[in-house]
Amino acid sequence: MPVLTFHQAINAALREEMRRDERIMVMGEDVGHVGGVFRVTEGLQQEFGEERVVDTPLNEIGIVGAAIGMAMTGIRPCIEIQFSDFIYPAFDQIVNELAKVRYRSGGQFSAPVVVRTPYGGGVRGGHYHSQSPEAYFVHTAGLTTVIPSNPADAKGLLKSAMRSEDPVIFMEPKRLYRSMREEVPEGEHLVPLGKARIAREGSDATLLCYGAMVPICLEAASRAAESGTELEVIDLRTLWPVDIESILASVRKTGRVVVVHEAPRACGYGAELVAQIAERVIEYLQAPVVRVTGLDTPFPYTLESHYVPDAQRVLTGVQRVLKY
Amino acid sequence: MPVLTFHQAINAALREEMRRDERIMVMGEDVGHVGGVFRVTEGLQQEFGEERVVDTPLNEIGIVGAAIGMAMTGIRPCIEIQFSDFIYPAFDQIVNELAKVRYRSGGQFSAPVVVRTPYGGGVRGGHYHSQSPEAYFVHTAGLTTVIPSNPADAKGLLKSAMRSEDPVIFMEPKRLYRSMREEVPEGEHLVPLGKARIAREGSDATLLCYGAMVPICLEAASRAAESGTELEVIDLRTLWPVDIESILASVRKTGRVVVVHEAPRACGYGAELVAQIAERVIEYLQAPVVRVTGLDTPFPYTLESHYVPDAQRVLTGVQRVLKY
Amino acid sequence: METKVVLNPEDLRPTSRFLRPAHYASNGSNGMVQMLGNEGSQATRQPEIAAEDLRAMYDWMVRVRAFDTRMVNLQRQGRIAFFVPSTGEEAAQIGTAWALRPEDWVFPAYREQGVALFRGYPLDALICQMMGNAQDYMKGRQMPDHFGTPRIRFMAASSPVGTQIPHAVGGAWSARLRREASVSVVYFGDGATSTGDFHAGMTFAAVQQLPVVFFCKNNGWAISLPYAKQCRAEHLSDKAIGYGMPGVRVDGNDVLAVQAVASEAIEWARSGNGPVFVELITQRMGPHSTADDPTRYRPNELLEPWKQKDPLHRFRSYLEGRGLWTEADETRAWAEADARINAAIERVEPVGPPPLESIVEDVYAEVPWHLREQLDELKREG
Amino acid sequence: METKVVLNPEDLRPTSRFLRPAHYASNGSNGMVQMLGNEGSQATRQPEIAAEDLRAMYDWMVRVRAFDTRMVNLQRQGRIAFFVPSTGEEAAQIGTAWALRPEDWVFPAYREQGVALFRGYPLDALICQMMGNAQDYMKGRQMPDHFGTPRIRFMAASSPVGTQIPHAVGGAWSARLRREASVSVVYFGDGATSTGDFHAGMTFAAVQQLPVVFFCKNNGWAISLPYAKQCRAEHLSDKAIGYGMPGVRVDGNDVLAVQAVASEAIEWARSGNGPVFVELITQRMGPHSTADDPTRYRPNELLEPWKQKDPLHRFRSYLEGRGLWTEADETRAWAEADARINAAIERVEPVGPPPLESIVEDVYAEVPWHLREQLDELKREG
Ligand SMILES: Cc1ncc(C[n+]2csc(CCOP(=O)(O)OP(=O)(O)O)c2C)c(N)n1
Ligand SMILES: Cc1ncc(C[n+]2csc(CCOP(=O)(O)OP(=O)(O)O)c2C)c(N)n1
Ligand SMILES: [Mg+2]
Ligand SMILES: [Mg+2]
Repeated sequence: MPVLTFHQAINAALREEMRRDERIMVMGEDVGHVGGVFRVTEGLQQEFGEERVVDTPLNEIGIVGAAIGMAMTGIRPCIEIQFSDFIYPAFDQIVNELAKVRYRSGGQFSAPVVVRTPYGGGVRGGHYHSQSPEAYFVHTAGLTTVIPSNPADAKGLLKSAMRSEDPVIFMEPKRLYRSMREEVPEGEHLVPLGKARIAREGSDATLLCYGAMVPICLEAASRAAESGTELEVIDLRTLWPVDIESILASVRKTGRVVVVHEAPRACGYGAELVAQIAERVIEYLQAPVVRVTGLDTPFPYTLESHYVPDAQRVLTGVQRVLKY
Repeated sequence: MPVLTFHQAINAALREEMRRDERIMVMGEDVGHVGGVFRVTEGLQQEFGEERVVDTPLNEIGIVGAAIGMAMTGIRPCIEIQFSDFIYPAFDQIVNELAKVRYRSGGQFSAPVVVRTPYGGGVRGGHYHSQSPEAYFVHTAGLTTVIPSNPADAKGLLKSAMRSEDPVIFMEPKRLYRSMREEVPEGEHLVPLGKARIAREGSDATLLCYGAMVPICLEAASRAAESGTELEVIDLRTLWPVDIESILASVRKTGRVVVVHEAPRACGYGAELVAQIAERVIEYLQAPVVRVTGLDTPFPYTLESHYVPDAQRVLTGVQRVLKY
Repeated sequence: METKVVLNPEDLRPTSRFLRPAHYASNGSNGMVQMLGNEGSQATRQPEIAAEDLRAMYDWMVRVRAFDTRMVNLQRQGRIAFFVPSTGEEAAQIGTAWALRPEDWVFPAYREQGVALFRGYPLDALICQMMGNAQDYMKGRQMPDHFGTPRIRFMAASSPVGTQIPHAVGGAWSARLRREASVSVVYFGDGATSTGDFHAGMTFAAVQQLPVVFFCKNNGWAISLPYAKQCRAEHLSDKAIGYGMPGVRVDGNDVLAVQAVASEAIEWARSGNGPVFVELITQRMGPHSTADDPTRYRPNELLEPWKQKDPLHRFRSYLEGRGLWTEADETRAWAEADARINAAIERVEPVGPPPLESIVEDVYAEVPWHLREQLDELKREG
Repeated sequence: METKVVLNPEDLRPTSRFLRPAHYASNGSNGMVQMLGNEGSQATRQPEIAAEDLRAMYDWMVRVRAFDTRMVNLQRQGRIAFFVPSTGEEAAQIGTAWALRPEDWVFPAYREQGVALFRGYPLDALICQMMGNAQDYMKGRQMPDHFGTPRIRFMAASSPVGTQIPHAVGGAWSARLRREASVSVVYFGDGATSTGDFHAGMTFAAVQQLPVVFFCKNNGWAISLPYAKQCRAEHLSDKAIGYGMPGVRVDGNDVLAVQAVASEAIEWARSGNGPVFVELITQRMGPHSTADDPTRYRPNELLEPWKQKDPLHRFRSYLEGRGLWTEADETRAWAEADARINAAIERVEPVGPPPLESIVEDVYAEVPWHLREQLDELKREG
């Protein structure tokens, strides 16, 4: 198996799917000629031509809006929003259109668009190159929200997303683009949407996480193991509709849960996890679920390292559930 | 005290504040000459002139964006988005600009804008005239989100919002505009932001609600009282930053909680309430908190009455916490 | 009766200069294309449309007006909850729809019932949509007038103003990618030209030179907002210049001019010449919707001249002048239209609401676990 | 040396016809205003600017270039994390800034360091912003180049492209409401003209006839996207027509032309004539940012002609031609600029990061309970 970085794995998924399915086209700002500001789409225009890999004008409404029109009429657009911080101009197209086309037309039309977008901190990007807006999409009925945490999953999940009949918001942890390399299966490697992954087994407490927080949680788990605490790390992969069974199984086993994300806390995705757990398996809980998250502030620049959870903060959270 | 409908109470607040503070201006689609599609701003242009009460072109980016520019330079805009379903074109201006101006400028600039917008179901409006997008705003650091449930509060909260130094998203339950009338104090009636209200005292269970769900919860409480169950109804009024003390006090007293909102459930505001309660007073809980909410679907048209919680659904939720 | 043709004969040829960007780009305040005179005067130059087709065109305009009138009526009687009338805009609808081929795609706003009917949206299904019942193609999920179906390549409308504009651009783009010789056309109002979606759509279409035609029905109002408060440019067609796209103004109450311009624009786009912006000058004769009271903002005097320019009246005069229409035809056309509508109402009014289960369908291709649960909850609670 | 003035003397009078909408609206491809010839040729007609001021103008352009060069350097050394250079855009910055009054408001993008410095943004504070340290007015909350302060009526920039455009419109509107005779000016790039925010800002400004000037620095690129893929119109200034606003094109590398057009546009707006759109034709000589490698998309040949048109070079030739600038002046200007910058860096580099507490400040006017708690948590955890 070839060893690929995160961004190469995504590139491979795009390339393979475009070879497999003529209906797929890619567009976004700077994705064509230079292959994207993160070079994720590098070489695609060279291989598939300017018609299928398009550099668009600077307007996210147009990118998402045109993709919806394409998808309703038989094309499969996989579009890039350069940073998830810049997805909001297209929010109306996403929330009122993309997510609702199928429902409002009584199932007559659908809009299978994949919206790829890098998210999260770790690149000294400040307010506008570091945000984690996943909760907005989870709250929007009709969308599937996916966040991979490693190259192999990135490839397998993106391939599944590109074959989905529903619109998928596919958020990529940009800090891992180049910092993470691993073996990635070649060819038909599909990771199903809606299935979580046990990234590490353990019985003392459960860490629920996704994307860039998975390596952080794994690091925390290794450190905890040194002092004999066995943490189970669940990589959710699909945030919504979430794999509730995997979560519940782990909670039933450990009875202690820490939810970790870098997005702000209030009405964040962690809140939904806490609520789901409380509603379904409260009787198994031996401590209140702890949320280790970004702050309810805009994303800072210089103090970024205090904002984004690290292994230390995760372990403090773990202490709180263990010592309750 | 004069008896006013909900929409008249808001009109009174606008009128009084505009008389008091010359810096205030009102703008939005159709708010001037005809006084808004719900007639909430009726008569304002006649009294304050076309300069201070402005009919804008059909572009929400422009309404919010111009308001930010005004607010940063000394004007106090109180703008209307015709339906909260149409606020998303301005989402970037709200999330990336309005909410972050103060933080990103190190406190040098601020944008005290009030964004008034009717929300919610009950008017046979289907997908695009019925949405309840409050969770998006609660998740956005820097915003204060307020939803009144009755004419007197509407007046008092709006007046406070218009005097706030921070941007306020002020959501108005449109189904109550004309259906609710009550005595509203004249003149300097200020209801502080960030303070909940006990709408009805009770000791068996707590209903946490706001806006159009408050009368529904009160109806449920009356019906429950007939069979001897005393429900406490907390009208949150300010969703964020929320009055956590009032919530906790009630939970400590009743130990049983039902959260009610018409917005979709996943990552909805109810999830945050469940999480806050679980984190702070789980030891007082005698049953998992139950969420009675809208469905995780777009808002339907013909089946609307099944989508929006009514007293019956609230009571079913109450049964679940009581019988746990 | 005085006759006049403003349109140059040269202008009716498929790729005539009137659609050349240079012509329009350099002439922002160019005249409005007109074939029928005002108030029923005649066009000397006959359109290239067979007599039978001209009669059918008028017949369609009658049907649309009859439908409109009847639906407003149903709303007043509380039999439907809401309606968006298009009275006054029949020529703009039938003239443009006439120019389309079946393989073309229509991206409508909410005021295009006539276009839908003309393309073959079944009358029964349309009324089911107004009623939101179980036989509505939309499954009763949207307010009246938000309908569509792939059977006639007519997209399902939504309410947010302007969002369909980039969709149409995507539709045209898709056609090009799929090597389909179709054109996408999009309908929207004067108000919609202010939206970010309009700007996005125009920019993308022009840069990509896509086969899309923008039909902007300038009916003078965005609810209560008059044109002057929406746009400072003299004409909406001036906007095309800034996108490097040809822009045309046409008398939207003149079905022959609309048909001529629309055909030319559509075939121009189909031939690979890129997009065209067409401003159809008309007037919304009724309220914005049945929830609106236009007397609060629109002086009656303003409507008077427009009543003279009624699109049905003008076209009927023309047909009568050519001996193609009689009083008897008129009586029959209305009677048939009304009868058809009444029969349809009778058929569909008894249809019940969609089943409760449908509330969680079509959010995703398959109903996911949490929606199955939520449906179960509903059933228990209800 | 050949001399030429393209600008008509008539055009320099405050409300000359060159800003009349009719003139521009009917002439979308009008010429570009120019005073300095290319490659250092002279203007015969002297600008209405005192010799000392002309020297100062050039001196400022040197300072901006020196700052730019030094910051790119600091970034390469890892002493700042990022930088957005404006080399090549000095005339567009100093020419426009020169035309402003202190009471005017500036709504910048991220490439306007020169405008800020010229208006009096302290050099120390600017470098503190690049370093994100405790003495940064922004409290280290934003990436380099996202600075601002009310002290000089220069708004705090954000990254989303175009969002400042409607803000500027609001600023101008606010001035009118407050009866302040100020003008708001907004800077943005060619790429920004595609955004919905641009469309909103232009529409609102025109309809309301507000005192706002739109300075669009067309530097040919939006990161890797060349003009032709951004916009199909021949010129960005053509866009003004569709909003019913005067649009002017000016040689953005000609500081005299920029100053003349900017002054006229600003005073036109100040006098209540409404907004003006000014397209400044220039070229981004460096990368989009220090994170960008332009050799991947911009052929070097393309830059060659622009090197000849370097704004400093052209203006210096002009000054030399008039005997207003010598080699010694040149040496002194650069030495002083560099010395100033070096001294500032030395002063501010030791400043530490902002205190941890500041992370929760300024989200709201007062720190609310949940942020106090979150700070406490951080302190416990860290
Ligand atoms: C984004 C958005 N903002 C506001 C509204 C409320 N609204 C519905 S129709 C309308 C006016 C539309 O005017 P125009 O585009 O001219 O179309 P017309 O109704 O005249 O056919 C407005 C403001 C909306 N539907 N969508
Ligand atoms: C809304 C939005 N989309 C995308 C980006 C990413 N981005 C940053 S700068 C830029 C290009 C801007 O080009 P232009 O407006 O011409 O300004 P220039 O950088 O050339 O000065 C892009 C696409 C962004 N900042 N904001
Ligand atoms: Mg209209
Ligand atoms: Mg540029």
